[in-house]
Amino acid sequence: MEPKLASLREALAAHVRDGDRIVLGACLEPHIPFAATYELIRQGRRDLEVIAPISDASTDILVGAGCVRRVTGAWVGNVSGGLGHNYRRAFEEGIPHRIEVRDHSNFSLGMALMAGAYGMPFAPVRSLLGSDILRSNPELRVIENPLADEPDPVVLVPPLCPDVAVIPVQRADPYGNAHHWGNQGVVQEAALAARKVILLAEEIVEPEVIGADPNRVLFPGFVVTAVVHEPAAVHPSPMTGVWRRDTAFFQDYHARSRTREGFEAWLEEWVLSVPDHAAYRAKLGPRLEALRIRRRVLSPPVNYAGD
Amino acid sequence: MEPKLASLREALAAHVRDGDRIVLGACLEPHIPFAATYELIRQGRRDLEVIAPISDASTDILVGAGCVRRVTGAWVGNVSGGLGHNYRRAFEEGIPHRIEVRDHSNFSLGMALMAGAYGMPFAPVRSLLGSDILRSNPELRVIENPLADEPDPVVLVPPLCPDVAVIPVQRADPYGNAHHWGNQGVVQEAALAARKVILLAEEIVEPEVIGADPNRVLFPGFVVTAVVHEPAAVHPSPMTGVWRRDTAFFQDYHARSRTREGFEAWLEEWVLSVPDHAAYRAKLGPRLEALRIRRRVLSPPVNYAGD
Amino acid sequence: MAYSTQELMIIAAAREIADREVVFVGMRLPIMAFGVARATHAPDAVGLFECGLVRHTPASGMLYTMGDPPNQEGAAWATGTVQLLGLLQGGRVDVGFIGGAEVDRFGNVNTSYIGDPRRPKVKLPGSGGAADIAAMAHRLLVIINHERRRLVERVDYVTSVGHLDGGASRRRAGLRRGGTAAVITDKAILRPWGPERELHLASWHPGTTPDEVRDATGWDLRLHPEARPTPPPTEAELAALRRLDPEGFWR
Amino acid sequence: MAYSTQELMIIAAAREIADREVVFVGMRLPIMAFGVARATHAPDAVGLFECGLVRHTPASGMLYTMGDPPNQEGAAWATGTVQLLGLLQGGRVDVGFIGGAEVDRFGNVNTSYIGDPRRPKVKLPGSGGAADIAAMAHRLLVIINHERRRLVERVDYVTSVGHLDGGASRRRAGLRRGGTAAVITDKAILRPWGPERELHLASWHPGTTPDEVRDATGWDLRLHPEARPTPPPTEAELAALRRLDPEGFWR
Repeated sequence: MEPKLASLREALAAHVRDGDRIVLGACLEPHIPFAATYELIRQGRRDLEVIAPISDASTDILVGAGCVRRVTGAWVGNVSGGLGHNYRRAFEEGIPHRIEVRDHSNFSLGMALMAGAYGMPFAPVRSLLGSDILRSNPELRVIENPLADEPDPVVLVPPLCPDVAVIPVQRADPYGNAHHWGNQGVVQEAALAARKVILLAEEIVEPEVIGADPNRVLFPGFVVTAVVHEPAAVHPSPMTGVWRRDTAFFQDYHARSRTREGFEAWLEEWVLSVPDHAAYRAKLGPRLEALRIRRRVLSPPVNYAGD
Repeated sequence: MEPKLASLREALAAHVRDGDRIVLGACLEPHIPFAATYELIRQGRRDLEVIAPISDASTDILVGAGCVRRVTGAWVGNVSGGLGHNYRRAFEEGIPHRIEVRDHSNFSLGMALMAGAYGMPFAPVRSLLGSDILRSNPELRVIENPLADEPDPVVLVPPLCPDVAVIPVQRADPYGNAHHWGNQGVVQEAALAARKVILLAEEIVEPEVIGADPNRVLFPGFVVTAVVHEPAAVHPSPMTGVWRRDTAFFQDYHARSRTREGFEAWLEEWVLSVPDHAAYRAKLGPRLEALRIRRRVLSPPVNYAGD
Repeated sequence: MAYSTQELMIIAAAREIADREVVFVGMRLPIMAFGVARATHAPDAVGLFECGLVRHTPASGMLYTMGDPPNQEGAAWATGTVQLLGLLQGGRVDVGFIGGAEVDRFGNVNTSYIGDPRRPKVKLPGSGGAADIAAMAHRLLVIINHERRRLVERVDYVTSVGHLDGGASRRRAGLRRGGTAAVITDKAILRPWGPERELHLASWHPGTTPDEVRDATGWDLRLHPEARPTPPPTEAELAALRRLDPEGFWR
Repeated sequence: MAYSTQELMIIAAAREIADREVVFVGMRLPIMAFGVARATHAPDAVGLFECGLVRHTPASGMLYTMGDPPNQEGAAWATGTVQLLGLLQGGRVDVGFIGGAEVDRFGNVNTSYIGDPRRPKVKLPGSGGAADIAAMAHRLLVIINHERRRLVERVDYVTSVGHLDGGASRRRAGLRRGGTAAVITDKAILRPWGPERELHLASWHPGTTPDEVRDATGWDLRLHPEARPTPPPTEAELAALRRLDPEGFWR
C-alpha cells in the first residue's frame, strides 16, 4: 500500500475545489480542524457548502472570509462565546455577501450523512414534525408512513454525500488507518459519506499501533484520501486526551469579530499573515503548551489475541 | 444506583415469558449465549420468537427442544458444521412442531433493529430488491422513493423491538455498564431496541474499569435489566480475547442431531441432565480450559484525562 | 443564605428532574441544574449530551461546551450523536432542557430567525439538537430570561415545537408524546394548563409578584389554578450549586 | 505440481480479484481465494467480513467462521454489521463472493428453500448477508460445485439476485449496478454474455471438456465467444494457497 502523507497545503490544494461540499469537523464542539479552515481561506477557496451539525466558530470565520455559498447545518455561532457575528452580518446585511442556509437539526443532519454513507434513498425522521425547519429547508419532505394504519407523518431527509470531509484524529498511520476517541459526534457518518476524507493527525504512528485496537477505528483506511500530520490542528477547540479548549481565544474572536473591521484585523493577524500551521503554533507559543492535557487517565487494555 | 446482579436462572425466570421475542446473541458467529439457550430449555419456555441475523446452532437447538414458534432471522444452521437438522425437521416434517420464519438478510435485520432502537417508523433498504425474501416475508413493503424523479423502488423494513436481548460481554460492572470488543455484529442495535437487556458477563469489574474507557461501551447501563456473571456462557462459540471456538463440539452436535433420537440424547446429555452452567463448565472440564486464549495482544492505552 | 436570581433559576430547574430520570442536558444553566439535581434529590439521574456522551457523575472540571475534556473523563458512554438522538427519538429520554431566544404562549421555541426567515432581522444560530429534544423528550423544560421581547404571543419561527397552536395540534403534527412541561425564567415558572395547553403562571420567584411577571410577558398571562410562590432555595440546594460553581460564575 | 479440483477452484476464484479492490469475503473457499489473491497479484486488496471486520492481512490462524479469534487479531477495523453492509449498499464494495445450493442460468442463487417455500422439500439456512452482497456489490462471484441439480434452469427461490430474468430485469427491479460476473465451479467458469445476460461457458478447467461441463449443467449451456481452457494453477498460486492451507484441508 502506498503512504498517503501530504502537507496540509498540498492536501487541500489537491482535493478541495471551489464549490465543493465540505465537512470541517463532525465531532460537534471538539475536534474541529481550524488549521484546515485557515488554510482554505489562505488558498482563497470560494463558494463552499459547509456541512456540519455544529462547527463552532469555524463556519463563522469561513463566512466572514467570503468562502461560503451555503451552510447545510444545524447550528452556526461561537459555542462558548455567543452568536456568530459574521454569520449574522451575511444574513442581515449581506456582508461580505449573502449566503444560503439549509436548516437541519443535529439529528436530521446526522441521519442525512448516515443515509449518504450507507446508500439509503432517504432517512425517515420524526423529530422535525411541526418545526418550521420543514418550511425553510426545501429538501425535506413529509409523507404518510406507508406501513401505518392511522395517520403517521414522517419526514424524509435526503442523503448527504459531501465532496470532502476533513477529520481530525488523535493518531493515524500513513495509510489512513486511525484511532479516534472521546465523543464521536457524526464523525463516522461524515467520513463514510464523503467522496474524499482528509485526516489531520495529531500523531503519526506505525500501522501496528492502529491494528492493535481495531475497535478504536471509526472508518477504514481505504476511504481516506490523504493523511496530514498537523499537531494542534484543532486549536482553539479541544481534542480528547490531548488539548484543552482555548476559551480565551474564542472569547477574543467573539469580541473582535463584533465589527467587520475587527474581524478583518483578526483574520489578518491569525490567518492571512500566518503562512502555515507551524507558524500558527509558533505564534501561540507557550499559550499552546499551557493547553496541553498533562494528566493521564488511561484506558485499561483489552486482549485481541487469536489463540 | 442499585446493583442488577442475578443468577442466570433468576434473570431468565424473571424476565423471559412464553411467547416473548428474544435475541440470543447478536454478534453473528461469536458471543452467542448458549448458556441462556440451555437454561431457557430447562425452564421450559415455549412459543419464543427468536430474532437474530445468525445465532449459529443456538436456534437449531431451541427449535429441536420445542421452544420456538417463529424465527425472524437471516440464517439458521450450524455455521462450521452445515445445515441445521432440527430446523430442517421442523420445516420438512413438522418435528417437534412446525415453525414460522420471517426471512431477512443480515442487512434488513440489522436495519430493522436499528429502526426499533432509534424510533424510526421503518428502515429503507435497497438490498432486497428482486429477492424472493420480499415475497416470503409479508412484513416487507416496496414503495417508490418519494424523493426520486424516476422509478426508484425501495424496501421498507418495519422496526423490530425484541422483548428481551441476551448479550454476552467480556466485562461488566454490577450496574450494567459493560465493555464489548471484537466484531460487533448487530449488538448495539439489538440492545438499544430491546425492552429488556440481560448481560452475561465473563467478568464483573468495578465501575471505574468501565468508566476508564467509555468508547468501549456499546450501550448504556440504564437500558440493562440484569447482569449475570457467567464465565464461558458463550461456549462452544468464541469470545474475542477470551475463548476460542470449540469446533469439535459443533461437529459433534451436527453429527448427533442428524436424527431426532440423536438430538434427544445430545439434549439430555448437555442440557437437561445438567443443572446449571457451573455444572456444564465442570462437565467440560479440561476441554474448556484448553479453549482459553492464552496469548496477550493488548490494545495500546488512550488518554481520557480532562486536564 | 443570600442567592442570585440565576442561582434561583438553576435550582428551580433542578427540581424538575426526578430521580433515575434520563435527561438530555444542554450547556450552561441546564448542566448546572442537572448537577444540583444529582447532588440533592436525584442521585441516579443520567445525563445525555448530544455530542455523544452519557454521564452518571458530574464532570471533573468547568465545562464551556459539552465536548470539553472534563466531560470526556469518566463518562459512562462515549458514542455518536445519532445513537443518542436516536434513543431520544425512540422514547428513552424523560426530560430535555433547552434555552432559546423566544418562547411563545404555547411553549414553542425560536433559536433560528427573528423576523422573516428569508430576510431576517436577526439570524440566530439555529436548532442544534433543540428541535429533536423538543419533539421527542417526554417532557421539555425551557430556560429563558423573562423579558417581554422573549416571552411572546407567537414566535417568528418555530425551531423547537412546544404545544404548537395549542390543543391537540402537536399530536396532529405527528408528535405522539412530550411538549413543553415548564418554562423556567428568572422570575417565574410557567406551565401549560387546560385543554388548550396555554402556558399559565404556575409559580413566581421570591422577590417578584404575579403582576410583575405578567408585565414582563408578551401575552395576557393567566394564573394557573395551583399558582403559588416558588419556594426559596434550601441550604442543601445552594450548597450543592456552589460546590459545582466554586468560582461563583452564577452567583 | 499436482493439485486438487478444489485448489483449482480456489485459484480460479482468486484470479477474479484485482489489486486494491474492496472484497466482501465469505467463509471457506472465498476466504482462501482472497488469501491467494493477496499473496499473488492483489497485495492491496481489502477484505470485509459481514460480522463487522475489515482486514488488510490474512488471519493468523485457521478460521471456521469469520468471527473466530484469529480473524479479530490484527484486524484493520472491528465494527458492526450495519456499517459494513451499509458501505456495501453505498457502493463501496467492488466484489462479493457467495456460495449456494442452487444457481440458475441468470446467475440467481438459492440458499433458502428447495421446493415450495411454504412447504419446502429442503429448508436451507437462508440468506445471511448473501442477498445484500448479490444486490449491492459491483460484481458478484458465485462458487458452487458443478452438478445438474445445483446448476438449474431456474432456482426454486431467488435468495440472492443475479440477473433475475435476464436482460434489463435486474435494473427494472431497482438494482442499479452489479449482478453475477462469474460462477466458478470445480469444472468451469461461467460468465454472462450478450444482452440477455445468460450464463455462458467461459472456460473449462484442466481435466474436463466443454461437453462434460454441459452434461453437468441443468440448462442448455452455450459457449462464450471467448471460451478457452482455464489456465492451470501456476507454481506461485499453488505455493500461496498451500502456505494458507498447511494442513492440506483443500488438497
